[in-house]
Amino acid sequence: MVDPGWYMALAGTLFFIGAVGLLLRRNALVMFMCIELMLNAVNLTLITAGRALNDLNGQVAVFFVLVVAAAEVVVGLAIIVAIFRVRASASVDELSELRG
Amino acid sequence: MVTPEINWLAILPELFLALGAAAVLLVDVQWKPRTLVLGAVAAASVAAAVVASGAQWLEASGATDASGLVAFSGLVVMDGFAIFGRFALLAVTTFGLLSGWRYFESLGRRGAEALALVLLATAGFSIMVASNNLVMMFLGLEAGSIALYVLAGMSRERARSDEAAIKYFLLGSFASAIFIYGVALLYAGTGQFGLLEMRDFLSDFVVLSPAVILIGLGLVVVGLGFKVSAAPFHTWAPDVYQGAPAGVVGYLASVAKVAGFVALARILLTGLDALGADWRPIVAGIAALSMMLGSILALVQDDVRRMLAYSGVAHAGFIMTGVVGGTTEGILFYLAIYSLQLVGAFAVVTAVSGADTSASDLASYRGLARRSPLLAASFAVLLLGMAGLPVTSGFIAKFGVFAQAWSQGFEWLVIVAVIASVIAFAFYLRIIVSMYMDAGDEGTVDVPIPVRWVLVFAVGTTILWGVLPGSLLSLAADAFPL
Amino acid sequence: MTEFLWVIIALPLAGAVFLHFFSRFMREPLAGWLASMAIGGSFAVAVVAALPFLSGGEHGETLLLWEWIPALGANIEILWDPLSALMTLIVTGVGTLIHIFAIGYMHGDERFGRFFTYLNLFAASMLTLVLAGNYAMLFIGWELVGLCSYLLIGFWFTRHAPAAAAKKAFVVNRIGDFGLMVGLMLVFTTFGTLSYSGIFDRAPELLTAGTATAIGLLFLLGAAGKSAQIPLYVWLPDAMEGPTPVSALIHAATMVTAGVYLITRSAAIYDLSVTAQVTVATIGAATAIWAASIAMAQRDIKKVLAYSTVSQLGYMFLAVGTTAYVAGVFHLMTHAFFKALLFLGAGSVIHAMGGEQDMHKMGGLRKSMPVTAWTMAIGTIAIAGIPPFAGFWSKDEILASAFARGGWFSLLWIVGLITALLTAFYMTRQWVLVFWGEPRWSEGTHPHESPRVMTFPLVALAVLSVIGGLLNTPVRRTLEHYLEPVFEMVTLQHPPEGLPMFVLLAGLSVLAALAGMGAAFITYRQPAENWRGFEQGFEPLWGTWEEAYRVDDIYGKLIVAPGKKAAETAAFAIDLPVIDGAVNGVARLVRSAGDWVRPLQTGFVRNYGALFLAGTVVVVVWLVMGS
Amino acid sequence: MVEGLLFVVVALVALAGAVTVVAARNPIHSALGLLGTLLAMAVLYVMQLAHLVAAVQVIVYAGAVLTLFLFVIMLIGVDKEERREEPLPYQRWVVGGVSLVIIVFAAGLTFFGDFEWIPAASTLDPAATNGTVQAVAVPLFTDWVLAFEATALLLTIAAAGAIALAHYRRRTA
Amino acid sequence: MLTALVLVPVVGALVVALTPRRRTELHLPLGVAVSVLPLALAIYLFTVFEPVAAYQFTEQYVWYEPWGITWTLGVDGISLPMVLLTTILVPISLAASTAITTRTKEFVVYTLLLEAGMIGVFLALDLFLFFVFFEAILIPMYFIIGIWGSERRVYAAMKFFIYTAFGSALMLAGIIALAITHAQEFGQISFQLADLMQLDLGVGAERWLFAAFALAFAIKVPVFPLHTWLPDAHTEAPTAGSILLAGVMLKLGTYGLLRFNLSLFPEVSVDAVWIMGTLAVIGIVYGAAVAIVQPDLKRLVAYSSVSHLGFIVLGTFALTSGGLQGAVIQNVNHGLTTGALFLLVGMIYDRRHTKQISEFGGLQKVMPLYAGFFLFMIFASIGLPGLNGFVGEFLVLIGSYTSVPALAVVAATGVILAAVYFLWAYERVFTGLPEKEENLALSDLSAREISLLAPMAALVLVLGLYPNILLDKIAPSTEAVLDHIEASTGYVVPEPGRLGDVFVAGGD
Repeated sequence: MVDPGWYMALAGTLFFIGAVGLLLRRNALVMFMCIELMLNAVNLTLITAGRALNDLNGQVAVFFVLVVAAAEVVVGLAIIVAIFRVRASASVDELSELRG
Repeated sequence: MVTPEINWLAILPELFLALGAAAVLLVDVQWKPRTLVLGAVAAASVAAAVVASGAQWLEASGATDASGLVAFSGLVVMDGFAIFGRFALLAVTTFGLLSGWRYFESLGRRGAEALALVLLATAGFSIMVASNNLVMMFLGLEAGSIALYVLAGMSRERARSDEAAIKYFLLGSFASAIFIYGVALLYAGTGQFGLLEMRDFLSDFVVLSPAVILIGLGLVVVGLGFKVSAAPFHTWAPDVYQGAPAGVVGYLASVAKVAGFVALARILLTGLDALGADWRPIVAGIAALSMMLGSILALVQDDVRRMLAYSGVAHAGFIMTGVVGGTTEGILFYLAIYSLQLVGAFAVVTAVSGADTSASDLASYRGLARRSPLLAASFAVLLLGMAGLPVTSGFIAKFGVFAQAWSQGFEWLVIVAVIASVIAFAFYLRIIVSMYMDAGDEGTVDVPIPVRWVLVFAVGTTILWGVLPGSLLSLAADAFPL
Repeated sequence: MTEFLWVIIALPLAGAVFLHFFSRFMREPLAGWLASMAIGGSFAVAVVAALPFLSGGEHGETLLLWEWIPALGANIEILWDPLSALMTLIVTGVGTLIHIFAIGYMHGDERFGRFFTYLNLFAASMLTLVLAGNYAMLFIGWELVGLCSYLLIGFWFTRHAPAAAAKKAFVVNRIGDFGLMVGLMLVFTTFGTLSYSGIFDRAPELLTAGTATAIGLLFLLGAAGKSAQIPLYVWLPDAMEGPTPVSALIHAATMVTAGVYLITRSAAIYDLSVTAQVTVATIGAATAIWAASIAMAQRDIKKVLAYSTVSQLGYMFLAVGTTAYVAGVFHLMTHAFFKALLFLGAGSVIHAMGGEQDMHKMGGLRKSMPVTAWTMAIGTIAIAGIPPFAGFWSKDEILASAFARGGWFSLLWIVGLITALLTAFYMTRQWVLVFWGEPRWSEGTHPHESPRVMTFPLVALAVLSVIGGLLNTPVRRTLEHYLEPVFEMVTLQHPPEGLPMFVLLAGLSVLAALAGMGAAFITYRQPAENWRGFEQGFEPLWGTWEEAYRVDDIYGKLIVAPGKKAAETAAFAIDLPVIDGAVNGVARLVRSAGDWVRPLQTGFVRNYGALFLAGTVVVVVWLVMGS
Repeated sequence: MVEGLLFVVVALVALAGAVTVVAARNPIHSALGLLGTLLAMAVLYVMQLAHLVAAVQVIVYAGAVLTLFLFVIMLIGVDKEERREEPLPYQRWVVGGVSLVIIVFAAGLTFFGDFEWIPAASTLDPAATNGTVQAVAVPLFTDWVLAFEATALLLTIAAAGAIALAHYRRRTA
Repeated sequence: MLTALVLVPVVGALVVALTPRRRTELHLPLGVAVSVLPLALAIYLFTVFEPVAAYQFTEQYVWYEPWGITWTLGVDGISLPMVLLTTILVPISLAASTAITTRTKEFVVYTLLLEAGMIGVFLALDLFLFFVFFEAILIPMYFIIGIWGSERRVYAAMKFFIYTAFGSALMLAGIIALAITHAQEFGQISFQLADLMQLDLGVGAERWLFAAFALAFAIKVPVFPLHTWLPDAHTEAPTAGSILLAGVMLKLGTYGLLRFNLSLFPEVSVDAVWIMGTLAVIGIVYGAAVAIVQPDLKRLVAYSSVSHLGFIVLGTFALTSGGLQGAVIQNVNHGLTTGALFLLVGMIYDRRHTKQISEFGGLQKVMPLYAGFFLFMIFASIGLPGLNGFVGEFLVLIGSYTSVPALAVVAATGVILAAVYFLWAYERVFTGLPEKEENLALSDLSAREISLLAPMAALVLVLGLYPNILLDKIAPSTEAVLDHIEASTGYVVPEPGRLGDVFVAGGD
């Protein structure tokens, strides 16, 4: 029987990796994958906590996070594609006209 | 076998908005009518939503015990706080649509989608302000935000609009992830998603090692701090305000602030009220940083929209001061009047620099007082209102939040706040200077009729509630969360 | 009767107001006559009102007109007692004559009417000063006469010299007023009021010697300003830039004696402080001889008279300092007569010489203008102090009193004696240079006797200068008897008793006078080159005298220049760069703070994210640590 | 014991996948890394009796989402490799610093602070959280029904948004 | 009644705002006509005002009950003269503004709003209301300076606004603190001056609050060294702006010090006597010294204001009957004389479009009337007895001598310096023969200008000769302030005269 703490820790680590990745990669797509990573970590947390608390709501919540993730994917990719159409690049570093 | 408890009244407004959106899309597909028709449909749905909220208001004010106002097994509530917030949202939506009307027309066929997205976003945020459950809140938040990402990216001025969209989207999703992780941790700590339940839990049990709860709290605050563009989570605001099409910026900016703050206040003042001693200093810190950073940065801007964005950061700080103060009347009043002023200000921007552009250089306001005295005058009033000078509602609002923060023992925060507001005077006055005191090019500015309505209302309320704040203040005072 | 006293002030005031608005519609002499009638009228009233005092013993009374500043016990009220009555008579009497004289003198001046407006205004102010029933009202008059002197000195404002002189006069007077003001503060703090009645009666019980000295010295500063005593006399000679009647009225007969009046009026205070008395007397004596020495070498006919006035005022200060108040007032009166006479005479001469004031360019005028010549001769004898002329009695009483007081004062007596000699010399020198010897006129001048309107006052004043002295002789002390009620509470210094003593002292001073006159007459009746040689014989002393010890330059270097420097430093080295700089500095600081933070907004979304994450971490850590 | 071993292995897979996402230069590899993590997640869910969620995870994520990703990657071009060096000044330093703080903080919290992930945890009752379809469906359609409806709103927005964005590109591109 | 006094100008402003923009010739006359109404009201108020200490004609309407903010107006001997002054100066400054030809409508509107605000400040007895007016008047004045000012107008306007706003910002914090303290002590929040005067704050808190208020007012006055906004604002502002700035707005500071600092923080006020007094005296001497060498006529007058207001502050903190009465009446006097001086400078500026002293010379020859008025006002300002300036200064000096002798003596030197800078300026501007030919062509005062100056001159004279018309209304109120201080502290007002009985305190 594995202590829930380990699951939580794993989730936390994944979340952390995702966050760092988001900041280090400049390809919009990969950045976006990192966000998915973070959301997955959240899901793991929810399930683990729910289990430890003998509460199903954790699992239910995961559904909604999933849906949100899906919706984000749709719009996000749409934006990325749209941009790519114009400047044939997915690097966010090239989008830095607005500043100051 | 349990059955879901349904309370239609509780979600009627959102329902109307969503239906309105659907109607717009379908009508558009079916008959391809003039945008005006779609506008009428949208207006109808908003009006219906207003009526529904009114019904809720009656229900809420008539309610003898709180339980009647909790719907859908605690997912949403119909308390005054939610209703007041929703009214603010609807007002902002109405005026946002009016002031951006030209833009929606200019979109041609895509006007339908834009309109639908606006309605849907409002629906999403309206769920957010009403939701008493963190996951529900998250859904509303996401619904609204995603719609806003798209709206930000729907401009002809591709380059800047794209940039605004992608920045807003990436940072927004990042913030959402952080927010929901915070929710997850709160759940881990308290075992609850529902705010009321969470409050009971925290008041009933003493958590021996509350670290996880605190972390969750922090992440939630950060996530919402992003939505309301509080420093240091404000970085998206200037770029988006400047890059997004002028026609929707006013809506986009204020609707996010209203929803974000109502949600934040609800979480902190109901769910985590017990932890006030923990979060008050943090929120105060964020508030101070936002006010100072916002004012100072706005001082050095040459683009009106960026200026307004940074001033928005400062205002986020002021409202946060109200959150520290902890009485809803300050927060809600401030939110209401500020969001109106903001929409009004952007209405002016659209009138001056065109609806679908990101050109809003300060220079283009030179001598506006000669070209269009009324426009200049109303802009001046709105700016002075934001600056918080007496006889405008802004002063009452600032005074309210200051007084409450002071009575909570945050004297230092109030000192910072007043100094920040003095710095803020400087850049509001800069705009007034170029409108009134610089000789500018001749010619006249034609102000679209709907924009005029917006201005009349915004300016009118700014002055009215500056002189006789009682009416709105008492409403706000009664609109406390359950 | 007394309730009509306000008329005395009101008449000239009304005259001034009336003329101010309507003189421009009048043809020339009318304004002058109106003005003269106004002041003449108040003279008449004064005479009538003064009658009860002649019998003596009358204390007089105070007539309240209206409340002014109740908090200071300062009201507009008229004190009518022998002293103020006498002053009023002098002011209005001499004033009237000078008004009349001015009608002729100012003939043809484009601002003829305006001139008389000012003259009347001055009369009113001077009367306010002398009739005041409290120090505050006295101060009104005190300042208003200053104003009038400012206006009248600068009457010919289109030339720079008069304008500058006027300003100098007012500013220097202000320095004196500063003393007077502080004195009044002290008085008020001590007595809780400024009204004479509230002060003098209780002076002995309320005043410590120290306070009395302080007040005395502060008043002395004020008096020194008004009455041109060391160190503030410098404005008076420049004041000669004004029209001659002004010099006669303001800077000889009346205004400059205000200081003497102030001290006399405050006798009750000075009575309590010997230090103050000694200081006053010493200042007086010093001024007397100092100014006299300068007068010796002046070439400008009016400058001579100016310095002589300063010197004579010095005598009066010596008198009041010796507490021989009667003598002081007595000399004040006689001096008013003969000095006014001399000034008017000088005016008449200048008038005749077409504006020429340099005595070296005159001479032999007695033939062409006899009346002026002989009246001025009388004036000269009077001031020189030859019995039985007016000057003798008053000056001799002063010297005698000083001698009688003894101690330090006997030294002052000697100084006075020497001054008498000098006085006699320079006055005679002046008369001889102007009226004797051969003409040294610059060509084109055709001197002629002045019109009646000018000579009549001369004659009148001449008569007064002859008989005026008989008012108070060792034999019949009418004036002293008359003033007794005023000074009954203070110790008066009297000349030594007994005829022999009188003869001795008088003899000495007469001797000095005669010596001076003789020397001057003998020297200056000779042709010019001779007396020029004589004057050169006294170099460098003579030159120093002629340049008035260069006091103006010294003041300029010591006070004016550094002051201006300081002001400039304050304005351009402190105010703008430092104080204002600090203000703008703060503003700039805030702005530049904005510029420093601005780079945070790099425009790179990933930077934003990093900042975002950092912020998050801070918040979380703070939260967890904080709990 | 077995479970423990399994956890370790799966956790390592998940982490490896995550690291790949972040580190891989080629988007494709990142996507594959993500796939690995997603599947590992599913396993972890199962280990915690969240059967339905695990299934959905595999279907929605590994199925739909990731396919979409790959599709877009293809669209944009596979060969878009990212160079290693960081163009932005300080970015790595900042991120490194922040990460360090986080790690130190986490470590401190775990080893020195009395940190509990789930302070309110009670003794496990597997029956209560056995995420069978039925078990999950009950709350999902009773207590959470409104949330469930709200997802409809969300998806509508996603659809409308996507259309709006694509829509206008077509007419202006 | 008082509410009407505040609202009439507002209504007037609206009326003017509704007139067509093109009809420029209408606006000024209309404005003057409107601004005469408050004057009439004020005069009526003056006639019916009872010379007693209490506030009169008080009106109170609840504004927003939960916050305890009310619309409370009242007038007493301290505020009455200020109201009169305001209502007198506004019509004059409006009528003097014929030089303003662009956007006349806005100008009139701003001026009228300004008037409403200023009257409100003087009448407000509720600190919240007071602050509202205090802050609100910045806006119209900002526009007046910024739109119709001369070259560096924007800079000056900005500086004026931000500087003064900064001061009042801290005061706002102070006001909040007071109200909340009241809530803690008496259970419900209140901004009423009367209520807040009952508070006993700890000395520490009182210090801070005093500082906050004093800073706000000291900037407004302005007290050295916070004065540098004033020369810029005065110099750049249009004539009307300068008149109202110098005439009324500066008085907001002195009035505030007298009305609020003394009443609310008596303890600290007593302690602060020397600090404030010293600053005031420095201001007197320093302002005068700086004025001497100013090359710009308007700047010179501005610095003279710094000097003169020093007297008022000194009198206020002398804490004696004389001092306070002097301070109050000196407010009026300075308003009249300096206002008139700015008016005069404005008149010459309209003719020559320069204010540089060096540009003039010999003007008395070409415009004798103008010179006459100028000299008159100069002497009033120098403090010539018989004119108003003297009454105030003399009261202040003598009053302060009883409590702070040393300061009073130093302050008295200001009287000398005043003569120096004004008479020297007069000499350079008016005497001699006019050399510059553009000066030769100057026309003397017109009937209109005379009609503006004459009433001020008359007032100057009346107040100089019979100040009692004001003093006996002022005295009771100032005495009341002193009584309050004595009652709430150990301080004893020094009675001049070792026999108190002879001392006649004005009024009571």
